[in-house]
Amino acid sequence: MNWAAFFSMDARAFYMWGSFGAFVVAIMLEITLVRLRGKRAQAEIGEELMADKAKRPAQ
Amino acid sequence: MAASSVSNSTQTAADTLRGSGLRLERGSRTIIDNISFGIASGQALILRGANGSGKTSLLRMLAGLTLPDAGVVLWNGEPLRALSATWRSVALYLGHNNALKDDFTAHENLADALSIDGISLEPSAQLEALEKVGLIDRRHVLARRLSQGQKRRIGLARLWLALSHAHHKPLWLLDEPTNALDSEGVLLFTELIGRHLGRGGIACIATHLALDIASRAKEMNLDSRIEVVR
Amino acid sequence: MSLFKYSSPTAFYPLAGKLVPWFAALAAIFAVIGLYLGLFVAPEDFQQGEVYRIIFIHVPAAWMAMVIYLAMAMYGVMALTFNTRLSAMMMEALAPTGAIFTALALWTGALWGKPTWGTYWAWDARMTSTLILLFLYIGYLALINAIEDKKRADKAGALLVIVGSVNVPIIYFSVKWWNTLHQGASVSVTASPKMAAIMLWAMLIMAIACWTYAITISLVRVRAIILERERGRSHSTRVANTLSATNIVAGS
Amino acid sequence: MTATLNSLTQIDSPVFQPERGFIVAMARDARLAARSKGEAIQALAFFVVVVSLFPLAIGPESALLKRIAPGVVWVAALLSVLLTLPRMFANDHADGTLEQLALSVYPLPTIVAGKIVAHWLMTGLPLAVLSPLLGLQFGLASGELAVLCVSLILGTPVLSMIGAIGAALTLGVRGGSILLALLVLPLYIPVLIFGAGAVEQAMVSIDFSANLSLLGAIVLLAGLAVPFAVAAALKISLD
Repeated sequence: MNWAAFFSMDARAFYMWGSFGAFVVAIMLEITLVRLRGKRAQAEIGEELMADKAKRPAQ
Repeated sequence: MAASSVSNSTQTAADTLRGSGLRLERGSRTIIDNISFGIASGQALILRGANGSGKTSLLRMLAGLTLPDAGVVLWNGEPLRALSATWRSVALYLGHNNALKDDFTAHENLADALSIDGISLEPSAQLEALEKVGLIDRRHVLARRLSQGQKRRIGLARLWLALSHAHHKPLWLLDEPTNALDSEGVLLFTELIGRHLGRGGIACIATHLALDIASRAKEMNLDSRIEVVR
Repeated sequence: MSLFKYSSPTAFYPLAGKLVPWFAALAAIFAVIGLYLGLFVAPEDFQQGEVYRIIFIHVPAAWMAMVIYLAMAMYGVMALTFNTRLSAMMMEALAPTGAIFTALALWTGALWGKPTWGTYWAWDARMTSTLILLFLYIGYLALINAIEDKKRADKAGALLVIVGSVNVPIIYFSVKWWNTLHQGASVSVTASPKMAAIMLWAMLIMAIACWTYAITISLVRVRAIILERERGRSHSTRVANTLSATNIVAGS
Repeated sequence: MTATLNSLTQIDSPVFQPERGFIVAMARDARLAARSKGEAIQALAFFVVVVSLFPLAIGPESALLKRIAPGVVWVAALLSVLLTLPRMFANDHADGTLEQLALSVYPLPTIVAGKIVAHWLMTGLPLAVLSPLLGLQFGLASGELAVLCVSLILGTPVLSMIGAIGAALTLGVRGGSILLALLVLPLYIPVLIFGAGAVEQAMVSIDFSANLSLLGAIVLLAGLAVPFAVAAALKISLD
């Protein structure tokens, strides 16, 4: 398996890996952003739960 | 004017307006939290409460403009949602703002409001209504140049005509109807609401004034209700 | 009917959590198989040589752009008719992924066009419709972010997407009409190369990979949206209460 | 005095004449527009100015101007209509009359249809009627000017209808007018393509009737569906 030939994609490496690269970058970016959004939402809800518990210790 | 003998409206079976478990949320704030009430023909529900306590939201909900998040509004046992077509011929809603076009004169605004409600009346009746509320000599003045009290009186003229019209709307939903009215205006309003209830109508009024129709009025303070729940 | 109980956000939240790893695994497996088939097994195209392999991500992305928009329209109909909050949240969860797939379809289409037809942008009917579809996505995202009241934003967005989805076929037809008017029917710019069976398989598997990926991401995003909608709610209606039962604070 | 009260004319219940809502709303908006003529004239002035900018920008040689004429006039018409869309509901929303319209005994779709037609009469139709005059600047022949006018007469109602959906959805939203453009312009594309395309085909003397009939079809379809969509959008915005 001649990796050099594979990556050159008969000299159109830029277009090939430009597309696949953009795809991978977009997917990775979206995954990280969504996870961050989830973490932030959980953190904020967690704080409010704590605040609620603190206000009414004896339930 | 002595209580006129105008009682040409056939006394329909007692209408009832009931709200059960009404709830409204705006974003994360709960505006109306589990409110229930019931009023029948000839009765008025006076909504008290500080600003932002949900008076306007409750009235808009009864008018069918705002959808409750929970609970249901019943007119003679029928849920409001199913009634939406006929509901608009049952309820007359006067909002916090005066619903007047600044580019129309007082008379034109009255005629416009009536035409929207599908009521076609002789101009003479409209003039009579304007005279009754003391706007007859200012009827050609653009609404833009009328004072707040005068604008409010156009609303009273609508109520006056609604009373005398054959298709009398049984339910009045009034949001601060007397604000910016002078004492004479308040007297006029009290007379109109008295006649409306006398004819078996129902009214739901958000106001901070003590209206002397206490005999037929139930009060609900929206503030206390909210405190109670929390 | 047990399924119906999952239409409430609080019941759906833990279910979505359980489904995410499964769909993520499926997406990864299909992606690996699809890429392997596409890049290593599929033969060279006699005309376009190697660069045609961009088709294995360009076509699935274009399909997903359309499928996600139609799925949003379907959720929109449910949001407006059944007034269920969850379907509106699913719409909001799907929209960014749909927009990204549309942008990727345009990007990969341009990069495929340059070596093959000499221009990055050839105003081809399909590509132009995809561009307009991107405008529709951007319109939806702009609308729901401009309206503060979430309830109104949901319903307004649902109505916009329903109106948009009715217009998509009309837009496609008018663009195709316009394209043939100006370029003549002879040049069908993106005539995809003759498809060997293996190529079709590779593209199909990549499409499934994109589809399962989209489900995974929108389930994760909808969970975040459910939590965001719970913030600040008065204690008695705190949905998080039930969520805290699934030790939300522990970040499960 | 009570005598006059009882002699009030008796009208049958409005519910049986839902279509009167169309007339009531249209007459109302027409009278309002007559009171503030400025708005309609502004849109017309904007249309004239924008169209006249292009020869200044591109140069006077008539061959090129003639080629781009349909596109320029049509895009200018699109943008002029776009400018007047927010006003369709915003004024009534601000002074509270929109709620009264929504609570009128007449069904909301008929009232909305009346408002859309009134809006078209105030903006779309004048643009279409004026367009042949502007086409002269671009050296269009009389036949082509006629097609331009007809295509705009057929197309501008759809601009008002789709625009009404956008205006209703963005009612009272901060920065609503730009958002409105973002929502509405993509949906205008088919009308733009068929409208401008008809004039271009007329210029190269190809049969343009197909484009015009497609425009006509869109007007009819939109005419049936759009009032209900706008009514739904208004109910959402007034919630």
